[in-house]
Order: sequence, then structure tokens, then C-alpha cells
Amino acid sequence: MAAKAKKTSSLGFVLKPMKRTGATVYKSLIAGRPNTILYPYQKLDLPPTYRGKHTLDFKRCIGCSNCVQICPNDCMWMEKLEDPELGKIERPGVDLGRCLFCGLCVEVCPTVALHETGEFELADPDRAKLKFGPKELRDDTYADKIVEERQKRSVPVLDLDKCTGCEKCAGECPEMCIAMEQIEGVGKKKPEINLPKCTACGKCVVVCPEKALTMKDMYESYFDMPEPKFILKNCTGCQACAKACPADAIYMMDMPGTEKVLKDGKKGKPKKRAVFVLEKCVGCGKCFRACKFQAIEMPGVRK
Amino acid sequence: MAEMWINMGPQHPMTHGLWNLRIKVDGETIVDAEPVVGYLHRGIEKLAEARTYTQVIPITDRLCYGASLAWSHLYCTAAEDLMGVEVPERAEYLRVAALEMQRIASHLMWLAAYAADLGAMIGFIYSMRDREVFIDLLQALTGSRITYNYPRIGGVAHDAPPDFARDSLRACDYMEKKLKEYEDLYEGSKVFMLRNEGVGILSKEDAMNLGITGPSLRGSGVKCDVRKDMPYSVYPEMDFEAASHPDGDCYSRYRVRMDEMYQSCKIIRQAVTKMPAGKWRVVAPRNGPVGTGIGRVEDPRGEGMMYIVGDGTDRPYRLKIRSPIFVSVSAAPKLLVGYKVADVVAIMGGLDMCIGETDR
Amino acid sequence: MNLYTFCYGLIHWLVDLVNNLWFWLGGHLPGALGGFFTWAGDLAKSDLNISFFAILLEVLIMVIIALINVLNFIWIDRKWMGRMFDFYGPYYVGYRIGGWLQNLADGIKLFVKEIIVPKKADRLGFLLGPVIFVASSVAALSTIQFSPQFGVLTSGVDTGVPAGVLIAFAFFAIAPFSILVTGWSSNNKFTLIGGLRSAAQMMSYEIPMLLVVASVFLLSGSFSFVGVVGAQHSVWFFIPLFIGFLVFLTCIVAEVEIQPFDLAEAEAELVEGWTTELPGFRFGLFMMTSYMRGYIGGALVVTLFLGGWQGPSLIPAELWFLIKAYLVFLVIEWMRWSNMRVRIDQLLNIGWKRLMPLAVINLLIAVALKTMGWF
Amino acid sequence: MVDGGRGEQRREGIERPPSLISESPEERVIKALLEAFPTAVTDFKKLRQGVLRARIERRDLFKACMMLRDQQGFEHLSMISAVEYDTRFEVVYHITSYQNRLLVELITTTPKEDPSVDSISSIWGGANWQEREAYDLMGVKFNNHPKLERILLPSDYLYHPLRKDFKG
Repeated sequence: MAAKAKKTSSLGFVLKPMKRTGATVYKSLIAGRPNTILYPYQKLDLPPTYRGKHTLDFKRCIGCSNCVQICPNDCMWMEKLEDPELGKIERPGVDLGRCLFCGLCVEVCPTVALHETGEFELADPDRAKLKFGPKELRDDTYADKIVEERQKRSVPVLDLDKCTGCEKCAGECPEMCIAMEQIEGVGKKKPEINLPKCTACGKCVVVCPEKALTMKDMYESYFDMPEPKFILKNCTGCQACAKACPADAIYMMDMPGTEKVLKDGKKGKPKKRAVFVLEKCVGCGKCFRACKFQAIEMPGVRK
Repeated sequence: MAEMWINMGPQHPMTHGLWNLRIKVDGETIVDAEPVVGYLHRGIEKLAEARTYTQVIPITDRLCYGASLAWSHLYCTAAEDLMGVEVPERAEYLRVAALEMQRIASHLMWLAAYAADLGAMIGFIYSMRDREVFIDLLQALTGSRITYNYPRIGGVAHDAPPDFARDSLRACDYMEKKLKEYEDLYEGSKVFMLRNEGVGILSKEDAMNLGITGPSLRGSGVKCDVRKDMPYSVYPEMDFEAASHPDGDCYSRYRVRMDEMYQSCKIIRQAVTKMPAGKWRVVAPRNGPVGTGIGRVEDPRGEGMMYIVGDGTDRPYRLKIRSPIFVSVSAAPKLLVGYKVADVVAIMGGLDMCIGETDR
Repeated sequence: MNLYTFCYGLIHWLVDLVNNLWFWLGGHLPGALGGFFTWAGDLAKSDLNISFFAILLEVLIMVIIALINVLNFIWIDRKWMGRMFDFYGPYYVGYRIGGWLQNLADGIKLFVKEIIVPKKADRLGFLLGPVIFVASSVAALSTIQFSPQFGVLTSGVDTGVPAGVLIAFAFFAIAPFSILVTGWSSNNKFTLIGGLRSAAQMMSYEIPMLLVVASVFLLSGSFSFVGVVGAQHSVWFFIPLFIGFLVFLTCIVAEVEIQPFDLAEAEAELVEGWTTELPGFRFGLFMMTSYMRGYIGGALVVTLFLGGWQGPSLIPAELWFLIKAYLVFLVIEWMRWSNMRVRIDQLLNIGWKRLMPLAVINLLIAVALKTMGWF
Repeated sequence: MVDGGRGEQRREGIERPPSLISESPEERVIKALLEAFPTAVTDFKKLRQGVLRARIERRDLFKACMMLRDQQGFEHLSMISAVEYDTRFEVVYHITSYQNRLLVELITTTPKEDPSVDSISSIWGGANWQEREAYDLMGVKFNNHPKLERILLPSDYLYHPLRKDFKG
């Protein structure tokens, strides 16, 4: 290092570079072939991580719109469709003319329904043809074919409709990671699972008499997703959030003791409230946007 | 002939981007120079204020086409400094390996442009051919060829592919063989030495005072390297030297970059062999705290710095980017005056211009 | 039988064919009209007329052969450059013949482009400059002789044109003038600098080149192609005049303006040099002509130093000449693609301080050889 | 206080005054700044190894920078960033010393009605364009700057786009 420059003699004026180029000619003309490939006819192998055009698995996608929200360029949108198999659904579409191919949408997808394939020859003279709606992106077999890199873990998932609040799961858990929590206004308890401590032993699932807990493979999220905060006094029980939730994490439960007394003296229906099962929450903020009464707060999420 | 102003740029083969160098020539001798930048101003600092911390990463990739990984890594270090996130060790090793590959790829691209500037198309083609080796490696690692979007706040996006270590070691061997070839091709040629020795001389004091950083500063005999001075990531555990050369002319800047490629090969070898197993990513908080964070790395072009101000929301309040070339190009009059028109390409090419980061 | 006698015979036959009609008309038409036709027939039959058209035909044949050669040269250059750069070169256009048709495709593409004259350009100079460039190069081309029998000759004797080499150099040296005119009239600073560089380059390289040529003339004692090549019967001149050979090769590279010395069109600092403003086919013509000049340069090197058309008589002399010219061209291209461009002051330094003394030394060697009576 | 062996790793070329090796460079800078400007310098903090932060009144900025360069060996100005807050602008100077491996973050505040600080482009030539950029994008004026013009945006542009009140 820091050596003085090699003294180049005048004889090496052109001969040394010519020696090197001559060696290349020998390599590419006589001993072998040139380094390039004849592109439209030969193609390079792309690594499996390559980020090209998107595909969407309709069966895995739950329509949470996380991909739309994380897109730095706003090039994705949710489209409402009717599918003969899946009914009324919402699925994302991509405008590849504006796409950065950053892959954040694939990373954030909670069910790994969205993938990026190795297809890169996307040029088209018509800009409108670069807009790929959900139907053009659909490929229900692609996600099963590739090796998944995302870490999966089995976690017990609660179906609150079946749960009676019997506390058996909390008693069985060897890691003591299930705590029973009183649901305010309902008078029932629900198990709250401390996911970081859970070892997926499955004992709580076995012990549950109502089969409300099931073991399910969930993908670990790489992102710190916002969690909804519920404000009971604003809730009117309108069910908008439960309908909007793509992950079925919101249940509506009756609140006994809030029945209005009707004119004929009978009691009417009790007021309902939303109950969140946060283990299932994907942090999409749809409930927050659906709620018209400021009963759900999500800091940092824009309406 | 009377003195006249010549606009070299915005569309000119010398500019490697979109900027304008106005030079005043007396015959073929330059008597005055004035760089004009701003043609590629995209307002990345303002864009970042409207995006969440994660969404900024692919935007910072667009700062420089030659070394996009270095810039997204810089952003991530600054954001980690702001949030206080600890990065897993495997992620740091992966980052260092990827960064050094990026450095080689960037220097090769510089070499390609420099050779083409001096008239040797052969250097352009050979450098681009060998850059492909590292681009392929980075493609397998990150999934993309130019804008990698690989570092994340709190780690990296993917784990290494299965044969990554083997391929990297092979690529390093290949590269060191090829670097010898380049030395014959350039230093072995008298014409190259004629064009480089004693051209664009910049003294040590001037270089430091004008804010020139990176290989151009080390080419003036100052042995400073952010990787050594304020070590980040796992650079303290790597055994390498900060290349420097005392002459301060174009040849010495060239020599520094060539030596840096050797050093980078050395670092890649160490990084892929020492790489521990484990997690490569931790979950970073969504909302940054109130406060400031600063990242300072050795970009392939010089000292890259970012200054983030957080206000507690999920978006940065202010992101300031220090571009090494923005400062270096302001020293153009000092470098150019007194030399010939043909030396403009050697001197400005020797600074490794990248307009994406200059104009932001 | 050489090219001149062949052309002369052909033209003579054609003239006779036409003259039958003329004389028939002259015999049958009355009065002054008939006399006119007879006079015209006599004029056409005259030796002056036939030899004039014979030489024109010769030039045509030579230029056509040269143009085919130039297409070959471009193709070879591209393939050779491609392999040197580790890629295939032209491949798909004319797939069966190795991409040979790519040049034609490029030519057609340039031909259909619009011809744009910059508004503030000097119109006459701008339009005429490239024409002079092309015309002088073609004129130089037509002086090249492939063998004593094959070339633009003026008599049936195989001694060639007297002072043919001198004429070739005279035509060859016109080009920088046209470059200067084009560069100035384009009204662009880059073209102006390119033109001035070209003028400076010509001034400094023409002198050593002609000194070396003088040494060759001294040894061979002749100005004509046949004389120069014939003098190399026993030993090719590049052996006794090795210094001169190197100087001449360097000067030819500089005159042709290819890579180490292509300062007039240095694309890095001067965009495209003096051709910056040239539109469409004018640029295409310039590209073609620069290869043509490379071909002339190679032919001159072969003639002066490498024994011309001499070689084992397994293959015809004309082919020997072409093979040698192609080889010289390949070496020049090899040098071109492995090297960088020098700066203008260094170019002049090399020209005046290195090549000039070497050329003088070479001339002294030639004088010494001549006085020793070895040649 | 000997600073772990870094005294031995002196750079070639740049001489460090030998009498000062015994002190840790951070402490030395703090001491010198406080001695020279006892009232102007506030809020000292060592952020991490080799990084210092100080706030300084804008009236003494130029003198402090001069002192840092001439006496403390800060040869290089890394970055000038202007940050807008509700009532003030902060101009942040990151100044580097190659010989001592130090980075000082010098923060100076200027009110919103009169956003101006002294130009330090006569101290560090590298500050010239960075100050122009800060003026261009944030509207902070630098007194005694040789050529305070817009640099990234066209010269007839009306706004300072990095200010928070600039919308699209």
C-alpha cells in the first residue's frame, strides 16, 4: 500500500494492455465462448428471491389491505369482487407502472398470500396494461410451490363465540402464559395468551371442552403493527368493525343489564360491544376506519 | 483565441448523470469553472417526511444507482440510532458482506465510467462484466439487481441463500485475479499514466478543508476511513487497512480505489467465514421516539451521513442526508483551473460522481 | 493484360457497338446532319475518349471493391472488438453469414434519418465539409494498387502510375481541412475545438510521416506503387527501416484518427468532436469514411513496408495484398480497443519530440543504407 | 486519563500535539469550549464514543468554529442541517476531527422571524454549498456568505420547500 507508482516504460506503451486483450480474444474466440448470453433466446436463471411481477393467492389472502398501506408509492389498491367460490371479497391490485419492486408488500402480508415471481419482462407501450387488477394477479398454486422463508409458528387461536370462560386452559398451561381477563360489561372472562412465552405445546387445545382453541400456523410478522385500543363508552354496538375485520378478530357480545325497557314493559335486546382477540389481529386498521363513533383508536394510523 | 465559456452538461458524456459544468477556456486551458447541480432534485428529504420509517428504506435506495445498498444501510443505522434498536449479529455480518460487495460493484462501475471517459471502452466492458459477478451475488442475497432494499431497521430482509458463502469466496478469488488484469490494462499502459500522473493535484490540507471525503481524500494522503475512525456494524472485528496514497493526483485516487477493492475482498472473506448463525432480524418499533439519530458510514464515494429527527410518530420529522459528492463537486474550480479540457473528464471522473445522491 | 487494357477493350467494344448506329445514320442522313453523326462517331472512337472512360471505369471498379472491403472492415472490426470485449458482436442480422448484414441495416437506418442543419450554422461549409471529407478519401482510395495489373492505370504497361504513392498521400492529407471547415461551420464550441485539434494533429504528424515515406522512396528509387513494391523483392522494408515502420504506423493511426489519437472526436470531453452536429446519413458517411481511411492506411503500410502484393504464388497477388491489409488493420484495431486517448499537448509532444527525431534518424539510416550500396 | 491505546494509533501525516495525549479528546474539547465561551455553550453531552453534542448561541458560533479548527484540530465539516421547529430553526453542524477521531454536533438556534446565522464557509470550504443548500431548502440565511443563492432549485423559485408550511 501507498507504494510509489510503478514506473511504466515507453515500451509498455501499448503492449501490456494488448497482451490482456489478446488473451481475452483467445478465451472468447478460440478456447471458449464470449461471456454474454444471447438474451431473448437464452436467459439467466433468476434466484428464488428475485422480485418481479406479483402473484396473489386468493385463498390465502384475507383482504386486510396491509400491503396497500405499506406501499411507499401508493401503487396498490383494494378492489371489491364477487368470486363464485369465495363470495364477496376484497383483494389488492398492483400498478406495476409505479411499483418500486421493493417487496415490502410481500414482507408485510400476514398470510403470505402475495408473492413476487421472477417475471420481469413487463414492458408495454400502453400504460393502462401495466395496471394489474386482482384477477390478473391471481395464481392460487404459486404460493404452495415455492419454499417459504418466513418463519411460521403454531399458536393457539381462540374462537370467542365458543368460549365459555371456564379457565381450564389457563390452569393447564405449563408456561403460565394464559391469563383470564374479565371482559368489561359482559361479565365473562376470556383467555389472554402471552404469545412470546407460548411454546406451542398444545395442552390448552386438548383441554378445552368447547373446542374454542385450535392450534394454527401463523406467520411471524417482521413489523411492529399497530394494535387497536377500544373505548367502551363510545361503542354503540353497530358491528361495523366486526364486519370490516379481515382476520375475524372482533366478536360482538351482548352486555347484560343494558337492555332498554320498551313501552310495553318488555325488555329489548341488550346492547352489544366489540371484543378483540388480539392474537389474531393483523394490525390493518380497518376496524379503526370503519368505526364512526371514535370507539377504536389506533395511534399512528391515518383514516 | 478569446476566452469562452463552455457548458459541459447537462447532457454530456462526461457528466454521468445530470449536472452542468461550466468551464471557461482559453484555448484548451481551463481558467475558471463553475459546477451547476440540481437537475435531479427529487426532494427525497421531503418525501421521507411523508412516509413511515419503513417506507423510507426503498426511497433511500434511489439516492445512488451505484451504491444503493450503502444508502439504505446508512438510513437504517441512523434510524436504529434514533430508536435504540440492537441489530442481531448475523444481520451485521450479512450487512457487512453485502456492503463490501456493493463497494466493489460501485468501484467497478466507477472504473468502467473512468475508463470510458479516458477513451478505453475495453475497461468499461471488462469492469461491467466483472461487476456482474457481484451483482449476481447481491441478487441472490437481496432479490434485486440495483435497488436492493435489503437492510431493515433492526436487521436485514432475508437470510443468506444456501451457497452464499461458497459463491462469495469464489467471487473474491475471481475478483483478485481480475484486478491484476486491470492493473496491466491501466497502469501497464503508458497512455493511462500520461493522462493521470500529476493531473488534478489536490493537497492534503485543501482536501480536508474543502470537505472532500472517501477515496478522493485518501488519495491525498490522509489516512481516514469512517470504518476505522468511528467503527459501525462489525467493522472493528474485521482485519483490513484503509487504503491511501500520498500523491493527491488522479492516479493516486485510482490507486486508492483499486486497493480498496482488494481490501473489500479481504473483508468479504472474513465476513462470510465468521458469520454466526441465528436471527437476522428483530422487530423494530413502529413509532420512533422524540429525539435525534445520526448515522455515519463510509459510502463507496465518501462519508455518508444522515441526521434523523423523530417526533414520536411513525414518520421521521426531518431527515437530512449528507452526500459526499455534493461537497466534493463544490471543489471543482479548485481542482480544474489550470488543466486542459481533456483533463476535466479525468479529474471529475476521478471523483466518482453520482448525481442521484448529489441532488437528492 | 491488366485492368487498364481490360477496361480499354470493354469501352472500345461498347463504342464500336454504338458507333455502328452513328455511322449508319451518318451514311443515310443527308447533309450536315449526317456529317455531324459521322463526326461524333469519329470522336467517340478516338483514343483520348476511350482511355478517359476506361480510367473512369477503373475508378468505379476500384471504389466498388473498396466499398465492399469497407463493409468487411466494419464487420471484422465489430466482430474482433466484440470478441476482445468478451461478447459476440453482430449476430442476428444476417445470421447465416455471421451478422454481416448488420452494417447495411445500420446504414439504412442512418439513411432514412432527417437531415438537420443547425439554424446558426454556416450552411455551405456545413453541407460541403463532410462531402470533401468523403470525396478526398475516395480519391485516395482509388490510387491504391492491388497488383501491377490491378489498380487505376493509365497504360497497358505494368509500371503503374508514376508518383502514385505521392498522389495517395496528397489526397489523404486533405481530410483535416474538411474537418476544420465542418467544425467551424457547425457553430458549436465542441465542433470548433474538435476541428482545431484535428488541424494541430495533422500539422504535427504529417511531417514525420512524410519523412519516413521519403526514406522509403530513397531506398526504392521510385514514387510509384510498382516501383516501391518491386524494390522490396529481396527484403521487405520493415526490416531495414524498422524505426520508420513504427513511426509510420503511429502516424497513420494519428492521421486516421483512431483510438489513442482520436482527439478530434474525443467523445468523453467533446461529445462527438467535430461530428457533433452532423445529422443522419452524413454521420453515417463519416463513420464509413473513417473505416475507409483505416483501409487506406493499412494498404499504405502494406505497400511501403510489408512487401505489397509479394508472397508465395499459391494465391493471387491481389489476395496477398488484401490479406496483408486486413492483418494490418486488425493490429491497428487491436491497438485501438486496448488503449486510451492521449491529451492534446501530449499528442503534440509525442509528434514533435519523439516521432520527429526518430523519423530523422530513420532517414539517416536510409541514406546510410543507400550510400553503402545495399539497396 | 489515557484513552485506551488510541493514542498509539496516530495517523500518518497528521501530527497530534504530544502534550495533549494524556487527556481524552472528548474531555479536552469540552474543556476548551467551556473555557472559551462560558456563557454561550450549553447542554453538553457525550452521545457515544467519539460523539459529542453541544448547544451554542449563534453570536459565538463563528468564533467557536474558528477555535475548533485552529486549536482543536477539527479539519473537516461533515454536515450542516437545518431543522424547523415550532418557533425556531436549529442549524446543526457536524464537525469532524480526523486526528482525534471525534465528531462534534454543534447545535445553534435561530428564531423564526430572523433565521440567520454566521457563515462558516471561510473556515471550512466544504461549508459553502451546504449553507447554500440550507438556505435553498429551509430559508436559513447565512451572513457573510460569498454567494448565497439557490443551488438545487431554480433561482426564481418562491418557496423553501423543506419548511413544514410548504405543501406540495
